[in-house]
Amino acid sequence: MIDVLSSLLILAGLFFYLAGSIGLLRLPDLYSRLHALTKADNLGLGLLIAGLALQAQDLLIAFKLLLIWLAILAASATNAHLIARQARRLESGS
Amino acid sequence: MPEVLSLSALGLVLSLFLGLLRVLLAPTAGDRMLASQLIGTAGVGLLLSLSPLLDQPALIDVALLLALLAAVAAAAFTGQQEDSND
Amino acid sequence: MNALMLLVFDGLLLLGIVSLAWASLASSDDRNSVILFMAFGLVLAVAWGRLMAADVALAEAAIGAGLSGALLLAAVRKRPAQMAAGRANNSHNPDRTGVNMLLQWSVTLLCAALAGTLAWALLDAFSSTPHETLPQAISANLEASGVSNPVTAVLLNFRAYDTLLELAVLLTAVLGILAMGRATAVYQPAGPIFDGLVRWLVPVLILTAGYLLWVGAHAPGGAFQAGATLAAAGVVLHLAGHPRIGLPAGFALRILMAAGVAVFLAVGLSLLVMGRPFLGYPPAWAGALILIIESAAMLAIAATLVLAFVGAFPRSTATRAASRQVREEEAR
Amino acid sequence: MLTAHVMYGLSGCLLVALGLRTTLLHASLLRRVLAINVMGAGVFMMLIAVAYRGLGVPPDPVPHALVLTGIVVAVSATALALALARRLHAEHDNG
Repeated sequence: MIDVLSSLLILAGLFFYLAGSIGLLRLPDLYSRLHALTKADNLGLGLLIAGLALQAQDLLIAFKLLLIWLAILAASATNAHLIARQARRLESGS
Repeated sequence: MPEVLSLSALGLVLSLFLGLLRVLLAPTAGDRMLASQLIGTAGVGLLLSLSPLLDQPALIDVALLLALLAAVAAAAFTGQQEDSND
Repeated sequence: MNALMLLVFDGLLLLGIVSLAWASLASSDDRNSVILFMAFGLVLAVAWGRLMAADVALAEAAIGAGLSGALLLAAVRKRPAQMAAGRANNSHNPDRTGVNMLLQWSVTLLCAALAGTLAWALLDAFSSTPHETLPQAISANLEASGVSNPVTAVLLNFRAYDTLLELAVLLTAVLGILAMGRATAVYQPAGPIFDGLVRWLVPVLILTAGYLLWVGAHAPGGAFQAGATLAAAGVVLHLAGHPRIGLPAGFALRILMAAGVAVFLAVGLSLLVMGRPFLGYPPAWAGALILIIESAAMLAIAATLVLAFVGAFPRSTATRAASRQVREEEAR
Repeated sequence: MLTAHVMYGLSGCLLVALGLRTTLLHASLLRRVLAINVMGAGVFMMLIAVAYRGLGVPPDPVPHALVLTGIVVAVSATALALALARRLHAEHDNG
């Protein structure tokens, strides 16, 4: 039962990863591409980590998995803020 | 379970490869940063999927370090920006 | 993973690694080049993990993808005009297009020949039947080394000499950097979003460094990975405009820099006095002695790498305030 | 036969050649520092390919220890090279 749930979560995570990557390549403007990447970061990695955490043998591994997700979220939020600010400055500058 | 993890590893290496195409063909600097962020996130996911497949629990530590250093890299970009700004 | 999936996996990963390296070296803009190089280091860390080299993957994640990247980013930020690919200093640095075609082609051919020779030697080594005496010797003596991670056993026990000299190399390099003076630019105090990041990232990095040092005795990890992680915490503090970066002042800092080499030598020499070979630990104490050396080495590596990043001894708050004032006046 | 250690080993050779070519031909100091780092990565990859024994088999720890040492020496050499480049440009500015 846990195996099935964990497999489903991992596959769903993979779907969001791939959707995010394709979105990054195909979407027309920077803001929507930023949005697409957020899907891969937050949902893709989040679901993958949830799936793996169900399989974790001990609490330390589950804790590390959670920490990884939080670190990637923070990095992604900081970068997104920076990119949006840069793009805004470029638009107002031109 | 190993089948799902193998599939996930293969899918993630594809995702990493797409990010790479993006970073090579990026129209703006912002896109290049987005793409390298995708490469980082895919790399972390890849290590996490490989860890049980290869029976190497230490790969979770590698993924943790990669995630933390992605945050450090974000700090390096931001710190630089704030300095040249003012 | 079945054989075909593995082949596709390796193929994509290697294609990614080689094209990132090529793109990083061929890019027309230095900043892009550095971003691509950071991505290259990141994918390398995954490749080391795939090749069952978790110890190396940890070091690559902390150093290759993290610290080197921050170091190089600081370099391209500092001198955008001069560092730019030959454009700004055409006068004393001939541009790549200026090198004549014949030379370019002969160098390319020469490099291809080198790659061919290396490949031939490597394939020859793979085809001959390996006679594995070294790995067997290590696993036979692992019991007496004081640790159960074979890589740590090689670095801190069987080949401890090499590691002592490596710490000396690291110290020499940073002394060279400090001797040239000139700190990297002063960073502005962090804004609210960046400050929020720093507030939790620095403690987590310090905690992770401690964990890696402790885990290194029986699993991948150890002084180098821990030291690099601790250094990353220092780099974040520096980027966020913290003046002292958590380093002690004056003489204490100099002692900290030399701590790795000093403790290593002290342990080696005391063993010599007690009638044992230099750095030949008695098996009963080996674990404890390695932990002592590794703790000192971690602190020294971290201090050294942070100083290499900053480029000079950190200045006091007063001088920083003065220099900021000077910069502001210049800006006006 | 395209086994993993042959694939990774040959890619290592390619990285060494790629790095050496840029080191010799490129004018920018920063790019040369990057190129030398790429060469180093190629050597590391060859060493780790030599240490590899297959999935689930413990690899040879000696090349791993060598590469670990190499990575730390490479980052300190990179920092020193960047400091030298910085100083060189500063001298040019003043002169």
